[in-house]
This record gives sequence, C-alpha cells and structure tokens, in this order.
Amino acid sequence: MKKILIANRGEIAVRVIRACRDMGIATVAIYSECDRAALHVRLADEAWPVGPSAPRESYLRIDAIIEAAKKSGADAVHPGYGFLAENEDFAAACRDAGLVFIGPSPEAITLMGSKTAARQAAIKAGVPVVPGTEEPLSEDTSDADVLTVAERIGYPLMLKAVAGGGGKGMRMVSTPADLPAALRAARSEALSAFGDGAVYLERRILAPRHIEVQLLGDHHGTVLPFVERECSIQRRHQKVVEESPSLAVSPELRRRMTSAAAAVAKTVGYTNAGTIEFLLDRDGSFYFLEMNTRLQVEHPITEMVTGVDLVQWQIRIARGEPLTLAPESLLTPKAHAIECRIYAEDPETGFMPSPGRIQGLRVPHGPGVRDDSGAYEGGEVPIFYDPMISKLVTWGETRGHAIARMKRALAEYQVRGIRTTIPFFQWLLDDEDFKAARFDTTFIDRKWGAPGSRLPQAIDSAHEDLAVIAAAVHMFTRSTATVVSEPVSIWKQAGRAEALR
Amino acid sequence: MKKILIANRGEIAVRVIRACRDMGIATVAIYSECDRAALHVRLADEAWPVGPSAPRESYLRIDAIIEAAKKSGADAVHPGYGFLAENEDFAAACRDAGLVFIGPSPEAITLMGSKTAARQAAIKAGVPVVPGTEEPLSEDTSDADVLTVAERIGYPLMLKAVAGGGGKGMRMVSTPADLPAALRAARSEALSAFGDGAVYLERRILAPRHIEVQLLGDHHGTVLPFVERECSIQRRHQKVVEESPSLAVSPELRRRMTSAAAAVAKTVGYTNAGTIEFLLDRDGSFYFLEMNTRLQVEHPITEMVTGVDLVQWQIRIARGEPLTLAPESLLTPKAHAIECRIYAEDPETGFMPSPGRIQGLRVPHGPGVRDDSGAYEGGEVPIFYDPMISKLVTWGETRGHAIARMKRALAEYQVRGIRTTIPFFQWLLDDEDFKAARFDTTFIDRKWGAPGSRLPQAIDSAHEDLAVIAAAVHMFTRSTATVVSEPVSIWKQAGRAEALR
Amino acid sequence: MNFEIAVGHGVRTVSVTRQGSQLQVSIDGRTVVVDARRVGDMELSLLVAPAGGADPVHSVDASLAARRTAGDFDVHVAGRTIPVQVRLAGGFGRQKKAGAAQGTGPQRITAPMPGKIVRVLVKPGDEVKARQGLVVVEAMKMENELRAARDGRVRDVAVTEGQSVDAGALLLVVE
Amino acid sequence: MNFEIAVGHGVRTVSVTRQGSQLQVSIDGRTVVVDARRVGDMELSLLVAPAGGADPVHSVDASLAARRTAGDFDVHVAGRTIPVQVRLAGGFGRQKKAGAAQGTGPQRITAPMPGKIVRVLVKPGDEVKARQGLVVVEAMKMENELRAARDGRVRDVAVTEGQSVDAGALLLVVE
Repeated sequence: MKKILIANRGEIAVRVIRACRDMGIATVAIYSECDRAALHVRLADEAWPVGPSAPRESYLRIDAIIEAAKKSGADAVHPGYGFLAENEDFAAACRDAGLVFIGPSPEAITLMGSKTAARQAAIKAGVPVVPGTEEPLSEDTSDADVLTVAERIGYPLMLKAVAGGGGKGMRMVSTPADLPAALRAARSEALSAFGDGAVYLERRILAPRHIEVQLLGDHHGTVLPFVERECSIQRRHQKVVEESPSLAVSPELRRRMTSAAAAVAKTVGYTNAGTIEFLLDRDGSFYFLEMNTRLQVEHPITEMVTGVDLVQWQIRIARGEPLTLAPESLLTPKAHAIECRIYAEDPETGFMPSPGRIQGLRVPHGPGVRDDSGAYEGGEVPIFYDPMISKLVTWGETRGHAIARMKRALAEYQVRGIRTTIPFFQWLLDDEDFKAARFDTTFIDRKWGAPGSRLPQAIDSAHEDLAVIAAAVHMFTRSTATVVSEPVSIWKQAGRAEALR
Repeated sequence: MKKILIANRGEIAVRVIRACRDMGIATVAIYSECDRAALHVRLADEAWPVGPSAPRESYLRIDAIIEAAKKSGADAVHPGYGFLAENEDFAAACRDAGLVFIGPSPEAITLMGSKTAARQAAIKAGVPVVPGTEEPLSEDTSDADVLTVAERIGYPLMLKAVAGGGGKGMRMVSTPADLPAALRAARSEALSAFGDGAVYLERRILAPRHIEVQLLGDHHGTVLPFVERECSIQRRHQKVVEESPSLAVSPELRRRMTSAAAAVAKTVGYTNAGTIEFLLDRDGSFYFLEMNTRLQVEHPITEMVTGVDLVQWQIRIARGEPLTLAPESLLTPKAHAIECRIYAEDPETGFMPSPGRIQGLRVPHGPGVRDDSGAYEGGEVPIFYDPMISKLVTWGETRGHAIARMKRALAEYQVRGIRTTIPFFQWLLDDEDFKAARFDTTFIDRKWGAPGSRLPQAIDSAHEDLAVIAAAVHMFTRSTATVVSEPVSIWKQAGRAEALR
Repeated sequence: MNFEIAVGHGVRTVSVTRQGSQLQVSIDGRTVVVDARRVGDMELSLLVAPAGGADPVHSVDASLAARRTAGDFDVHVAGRTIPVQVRLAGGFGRQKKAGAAQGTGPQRITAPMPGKIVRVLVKPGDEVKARQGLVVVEAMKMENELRAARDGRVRDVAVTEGQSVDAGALLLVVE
Repeated sequence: MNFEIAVGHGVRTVSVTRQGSQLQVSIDGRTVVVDARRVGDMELSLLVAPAGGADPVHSVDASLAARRTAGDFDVHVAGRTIPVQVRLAGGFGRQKKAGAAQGTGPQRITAPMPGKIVRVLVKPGDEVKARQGLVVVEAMKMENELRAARDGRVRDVAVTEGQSVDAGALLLVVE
C-alpha cells in the first residue's frame, strides 16, 4: 500500500493523513469547491477536485471519487466517518475498481448498516436488544401504519433512520400526536444525510447510559475488543463529550460487555475497525443498540488510554496484517481520557451554526493535551458540512486530572471570528453531577435548559469589566499597520488615534 | 499552597503554569524588560517585573524575585531549570522568607551542586565515578598547577565548571597545549553563567553514552527512580535529542542503574525531583557523572512513557504529600518517547543564534505529539537568554513509530522569520546509525562535520524548484491587504501587481 | 478618549487616558491602571491594577474578533468569550442605556447564518406565542428552528420555502 | 511577470503568467501549471502539475518569511526551509548569474545577530587561513566564533572588545 486516497474532509481527513505519513504512505485528498484551501488539502501530497460544495455533488459522489483514486494511482481508500463511510455501494465500487477499501466488507456494511438486520445479528450472537420493530419502515409507509406499529411498542419510543448515525434522523416521540411530525423530520434528515428515508421504532429506555465498545477485526479470524467508551453526554442524540473508561462500568461488567461486542462482530465475520453501541440501563442490564461499521469520531480517547493508533491498525489490517496487539492490554485502560467536540455553533443562541472565517486561532498545548483539528487561522468553516471543527482530547492520571486538564485546555483555546461550543463545555465541566459522573443520555436536555444553568461565567461582571477594558484599550491603541511590540510605538498609535478623532 | 511564583521564563515557565492551573493553583510570572509580552507573562494570573533584560539584573536577582513573591502573596516558588534553579542561596532565601521552595533543600543543592562533593557522595553510596580531581580548582589556581593535576589524570580529559550544567563551562582537552585556552574559556563561561569560575578535571571516557535516571523523593523517606533517559545526542556537550527508554539499557542494567541512582539520592537525604547522570561505557560499566538538583529540560519524555506529571508531583511533594506512585510502573516504560529541542539557531551557519521576531508559527498536532513551547506568532526571541524556543516530543508504540511521528511533526512545524534547528533534526532522524540507535556522545561532532552529511534535503533541486515557484507566485499575487481567499481576488491583486510594474 | 461600551445587559461609560507609559481606564467611575502591549493585530497583553495602588500585575491576555457591525467585538478574555459593542461617547441612544432595548418593539427575525429556508411555519397575521417556531433554516446539515422571543403577531414574511439566504437577511417581522 | 530567483548555488529565470483561473510558471524553460490560493498574508496553498498534462494535483503548502533585504525570503515548503532571493528580470548582475559571486572578492564579516564582541582574534595586516577564527561574539548565552571563509589578509577591524553590535554590523574585512 503506497498511496491512500482519503474520501473525506476536515479533521478526520487530517487525522488519516497524519497516520499515513507516520507509516510512509503517500496521501491523496479530495475536495469540493469551497474546500479548495481546507487544511486536509494543504497537508496532503495530492489533492483532486470532486465537485461543487453540496455533499451530494462532491463528497457523496462515488463515481467522481473512484475516478480520482484511479487517476491518482492510489491503491487504497480510507473513508473516514460520515459521508460514504458506511455506504456499501462505495465499498463495493472500491473493490470493483481494484482499490483496497480500508474498512469492513460491503457485505458487513450492508448487514450492520441496516439497524434492523444488525439487531437480528445481535440476537443471533446471544446479545440482548432493545424491544422494537424488526423490519424497516420504508419511506412510503403511511403515518397510520407507523402509528399502529408504535402502539405495539409503546410510548415513549425512539424513531430512528435505518441508515442513521451521528444523531441524524433520530427523534424521541412521547405521544401518538407527535409521531407524524417527528416522522416527517426524521425522514427528511435521513434522506438528506444518507439518501435513505427508511426508519424503525424502538422502545425508549428511560435515562440510560450510552456505552460503546471499539473493536478491531483482522482477516485471520481475530476480533479484539477495547475498553469501553462512555458517550452519554449528548445533545439532540449527538455525542458531544466522550470519555474512557466509564465510571459506570465495573471490571466484571466490562468483561461481559466487551465479550458481547466481540460476539456480535464474530457472528458477522467483521473485519477492520467497528464499534458496538449499547444502552446501559440503571439496573446494570445492557442492550445492543447498533454497530458503526467505521472509525468513530471519538476514537482518540481509546488511543489515549490504550496507546494503540487505531487508524494505523485500520491500514495494517486492510493490507492483510494479523492483529498482534495483546488482548488484555486493550481492556486495561491507562488512567483516563476525555474528549470535547468543538463545534462552530453558538450555545448562547440555541446552538445555531456559526460558519465563517476563523480570524484568530490559539490551540492549547502542554502535557496530556491532543487537538485533532481541521481548522486554521484564516481558514473558512463552510456552511455545507458538519460544523465540528476540532476534537480536544485530554488525558490524566485520574478522571479528575483529565477534567482539570480539559478545563485548562479550553481556557487556552481561542477560536476568534466564529462562535463555538467551548463555553458550553466550560459550563458542563463545572457541573457537580458531571464531575461525579452522575449522568445519562438525558443529562444535557435536562440540565442545559434549567433556569440559571446557562453559561454562568458569561454574566460574571468582573469578566465583563475585563472585556470592556480590553475593548477600550484596543480602540485606543489600534493600528491598521503590522504588530506593534514596543510600548513607545503603542503610544504613537494612541496619539494618532486621538488626533484622528 | 494557593499561589506559586515561577522564577523562570520561556517554555518551562509555561509548563509550570499549566501544571498549576491543572491543580487549581494561581500563578505569578516574573519578567525582565524584554519579556514583558512573553508567553509566560500572558498565560500567568499575575506578572511582576524584576529588572532589565540581562539575566544578572533580573532572573538572577534573588532579592527582586523574593520581593515579588512577597508582594504578590505567593506561598511557594518554582525555580524551573537554569537561572536560580540550582542556587542554594536562592533556595535558602525562599525558606527564610517563609516561601516553600519547590525543589530540594538548600543543603542538598549545595552538596550535589558541587561536582566534587557530589562525586564523594556517589562514592559513599557505593556507585562508581569517573576518575578525576576530588577537590575543585578555584579561579585563582594557576595554569601551571592545573597542568600538574591534569598530568596525573591523563589526556584526553574533561574540564568542567564545578557549578556547571547544560554543557556550559565544559571543554574537552586533548593535549597540555590546549589546556590554558580551554581553562580560560570554561572559567569565563562558568563565571558568566553561574557566577562561579571554579573548575575540576575528569578523565574522558571515550565514546560513552549519556544515560540518566529521574528521581522523585518525598519528605517521608521515599525515593523512587524512573526508567532511564538516553541523552547521548549532544552538541557542544549540550543535549539536543533525548529518548526513553534507551536501547542500550537491558532490564537487568536498568535495575542496577536505577538502584544506584536511588542509593546516591538516599545517601544525601534528597527530596523533590532530581536526576542522576551516568556515563555508560561500551563494556556496560557505568559511572556517576553528576546530579541535577532540579527538573530537567527533558522531563516530558519520562512523563510520556510513565504517565506521571512530574511538575505536579514536585508541587505535591513540596506541600508534604507522600509519594503514592507504584514503583514498578515507573520502571516499566510504556512504549517509547523522543524529544527534539527546537533552538533559534541556524544549523546552516554553524548553529549561529537566530533571535528575532517569529513572523509565523505552525505547531504540529495529532496523535502522539506534544509541544512544550514559550513561543507564539508575533512574539520575539530575545538575544539575552538560552535560544531554546520549544521542545517537540513524540510518543510511539515502538521507537521507530516515535521517530516516524517526530519526522511528521517536524515537517508540519514552521517557525518563520527566524532560523531553527528543525532541519538539523530532519537530517539526524534520517541517519542510519541514529535509526539503529548506534551512537554515543561524540555522534554529532563526528557525523555532522562529515562531508556531504549536512542537510542533504536542502540541496534537493526538486524542492528548490518548489521554493522558487512559491516565491514567484507570492510576488505575482501578493497583497498588502488582508487574507484573500477567493481566486478572483487573487487575480485582481495580480493585475494590480502587474499594473504597478 | 471616551467610549460607551455595551456588555451583558448594560452599557458602561468608559474613558481611556495616557498616564506615563501606562493607560488609565475608567469604567462608570471606577478607575484602573493598565500596562498594555499589543502582541498581534487583535491581541493584547494587559497588566491591570486598581488605580492609586500598586503596579499593574494582574495579567489579562485579551484578544478580539470583529463582528459584522463596526465597533462590535467578541472579546476573548480569561477563557471566556464576551460580546461587546463599542461606540464613541454618545453613540448609544437613551433607550439602550436604560437597558430597555431588549424587551419592546417589533422583532426582526434574521438569518443567523447563511442557509436554506426549509419551512416557513407562520403567515402574515398569525398570532404567535413566545418560543413558538417561526421558520426552519438548514445549514451545516442541521435544521434550526427560529422562534419568537415574545408573544406577538406576524407582520411580514420576507422569504419562501426553498430559498437560500445570507447571514443577517431579514426573514420575517413579528410585532 | 519575469523574475530572477537565486536559490542554492544558482539563479533561475522565472516567468509567471495568468492562464484562466490558473498560473503558468516557467523555470529556466520548464513550465508548470499552478492553482494558487492565498491562505494567509505569507501563506499559499499551491496545486502544481507539469504543463500540457493533467490538472494540477500535487499539493504544496508554502509559506514565506521576509528576510532583511527586500525580495529575500525563507520559503517553507514540504517540511524544508529554503532561502531564495527574488529580483525582477535583470535584477542580478552577470557575476551572480555565473555563480561566481561566492568565491572571490573581499570577505565582509558581519554580525549574524545582535550581541557583544567578546574577543577580536586578529589585527589589520594579519594573514589568515580558511576557517581561522577572527572574532568571538556573545549572544544568547553562547560564545560564537566567526571564521574566515577563505585564506586572506585582514584589512579593516571595525569593532573593539566589549562593544555591542547590531545584527548585520560590519565587524571586519578580509581581502
């Protein structure tokens, strides 16, 4: 494997480029019109255009991407996550074009990509599933038919896209009256994101924790599970903070959950990286939720507590190498890691997307800090794609240490010119229940909405004073010229500013 | 301990600030005139001026620093490394002022700070030392007397400042004729750096490796050694690349060296962080070289392979906590870490210092990369201090993996406006002997001087072509205005540039 | 130099004067001494102290990002992002100063970011309640519902479903 | 637009012309097509291809740092730092073009950085050998010896021991 095309953009494309470079493998980026100067294009060895900015016309264009791979002489394709990562047609098209697809087989994607088929595979492996519809409800199923099925399962229930992922195409439905609107919204999101409007219904487990198990499977029959990730901190069913290990998982439960995950993967002959998601109920019972047949956004926390480079191993598995990792070490976390997904969204205005140019960027550094980012100072956050601009990950000797480092790193982090979710994480990390790991998947919805809970630090008048001072000093001393570093020059500027009044 | 004054500057002051912040402790920076806008000043909670730019008038001014500590209400002082870190008067002055000195006792500094007394302590602990003078040779000792002593030890020999460190005040002397000039230079450097011109002589071990053992000692009688660091890659007796563990140290040798190091520390009742340096001869025998009674520059590689935050533990020990770390885990490295010290020096011109303004800075990121830096874009590298601007550290599952990540990280690293040693490391990391870990402390002097060995990549005409293209395109499209991101605007600029010709 | 600076729910009256090598900044009558260095086009290192006392030693690393309106900034300070609006003295009317601008007058619903109008949920003349959804905008793969801040009646609807809009575009007015 | 660009030991003749949305760059007669985007004041994202062939796809992330002389830059490209000197066509004399500037003429020893003259090791009239030490400058806590590039005779010594010098200051001349 000498040259890999990365069929993705943003931070995950940059992440894969770095793994390739660490392995001495050349990289081919692809880009849409608005991404010509994106970081993944700048860092790759080659960059090929694949179409206009809308995802359907570029990053979802299987033909254009396969053509770029062929022209560039790439011998393999890494799909990242999102876009075509869980599209069996893309995996098959790669195979047909003689390209190694760095991921599972098209058959495994098809099987586990259907939430309903995946549930059946879990049942076959002896792993409990959440009660729900075993067959998908196609786009054409009438509201009345869906209501009938829903009645059998009982409310509240979850409405989910069969092809879903990343929280998209998912709605909680509390009463029959809410079902038609939720169905319309979920189908529309699913169609736009995955090109498939089919949905299914599932009983809603009240206040569960979301626990998932990372797996690697090679082409020699070995499947290895990793220590669990805790992903209960979600907004709109989308993970925003993940950590490993979970404080809710005892060594005994870890053994059972990781064994169950490996059993599901083995049942379907799974290869490469994948993740089994579980709901963990308050009574300690757990249910298979779904399998993600790709690298996860949150893979770095697993890397931080096990020392394993998952992207490198994806590539090594794809080129036929056997898994030589020591199984026990993967289940023995080295202390604690936590990840915050930095989004270009403004938490002050209901998480409105905040695209635009990054006027200034200061990235945190120092011990125990890792920033996987697709952003740079002067770069644009386009409106067309997922607004996640980076993943900030910290490691600590204890969970408290990891959280303390995260708070420090968030305080160092400055993304100027657009709004981000950094203040939201600062609020979260100071929450007593979060600090005590007392939470479930409803945490954010319950807590963030509560009166007085929002961004308490932003209404602190001492900090407002500092902001006022900084703004006043800036206006007083501002200069359109280059950096002024001598005080004397500042006073000159100040004099000029006054003279101009 | 609520507020710590950091009696240092640059990357180590930033490192200590981060550890304090992780622990919820307020920080007080000090600064000389030229450091008013340095990164450590910007990141600290408070910043106090301590004098003009010359070190003797600021960072070496015990009185001014103690006064700043008192005025600021700090209850402890962290000395970093260099400056006053190994000055017993400073440690005593802190104690007298009621400030906790985060380091060993003044008595331990005095004892181990004298290279000759330290040698005697090692002998007492049953640890072999390099044959040499047991008593210091004061500034006033005549050349003739020094020549007489040298004759007894035999040539080649090492001439070293009694108060030395960091390669300063150290000279290799091959023949009696070279001794007077070397003596003059060493004394002059030692006086300027440490305020003490006394020297001593030591037999020169030919082609040894420099291996050192990090220690932590608490106030309850516990001394714990850490897995060794390999520091043989030196230029002018100054470490430039360090790694941990050493490929030259077997588990059995590790046990013997770390036990010997702990024995020396226990003999002198050592507390807080310290490092025992050894020379490892080709035959596997090792000799005590000296003890550094402070945090080392290269401490991050130990942190990366053991997961221990050494600065946090310095603070915890200073406030009386017992060492609760598991001794075995400190001697069991988790894979491999390597550090490159990025200096503001130009390897193309004999490592001439290259101070000035950092016009642009791109810091590497991604898995396994840590950058401990005191630099920022727009910041100045002053002429008054050590030219090290950052320490780039990588971690990998194997030594090869750590090196591969370092090469990738160095390629991402851009420090624009000043010259740095990055190209030197790129040369080093491609050297076959380095890759095979076949080296000793003479490696750089032998290899870097060899014909054809220097920066082979810089004379690669394909890359020269790319540089020429970039420069030509820049001149053609340049703009004094703000960032231009649309192609159309570039062409407008180009048109204007042409019109101006 | 005298400014009015809106922050949070109020407006502060601020003056800046030179005093030797330092600046004196008064905020609603309280004065601090500031030692300021510009470390980037939009970045400042400030050392701050209460006036009349000791030297400025509280280190404040501040940077600004310009917003769309001249004089509006996001100030990044102490790990927080705080929006401010800076005007020369007298730049804000009486209304804003009294903190009353927020709660009255017609609500102009504008697009917070460039995107596509997915659904318009109301029509002119509709009565709407506080927090009722008005229009759904899609951007960055998410649908975002814009809601009414207060009870009112829809006056104008300036967009239709399927239409693309720029950031700041007027979508509808509720009075 | 035509340039002469010195790099390594030679000077390249370079022309840049617009070609649709791309640039055509010729270096000593060899032509490449470049798709260029400016991503910062001194940063470019380039996609490069040989002329007449396929689209430009080789990604070159380039940034420049201005040196003291106008038109002199350090170019950071592909993890390397490469000094270049850019002049408009005809900007270099015959001598430089022939690559002969390096080896002849008087050697002007200048201070590579600001510092203090610690020792002057020669006096006017001294014969010096290549690589012989001439003067020791202290900066950043290290003593740095400046040496003769070739054999010659010391003509002028412009500094004395203990003196502070700026970067670029003439220290002595060897002919």
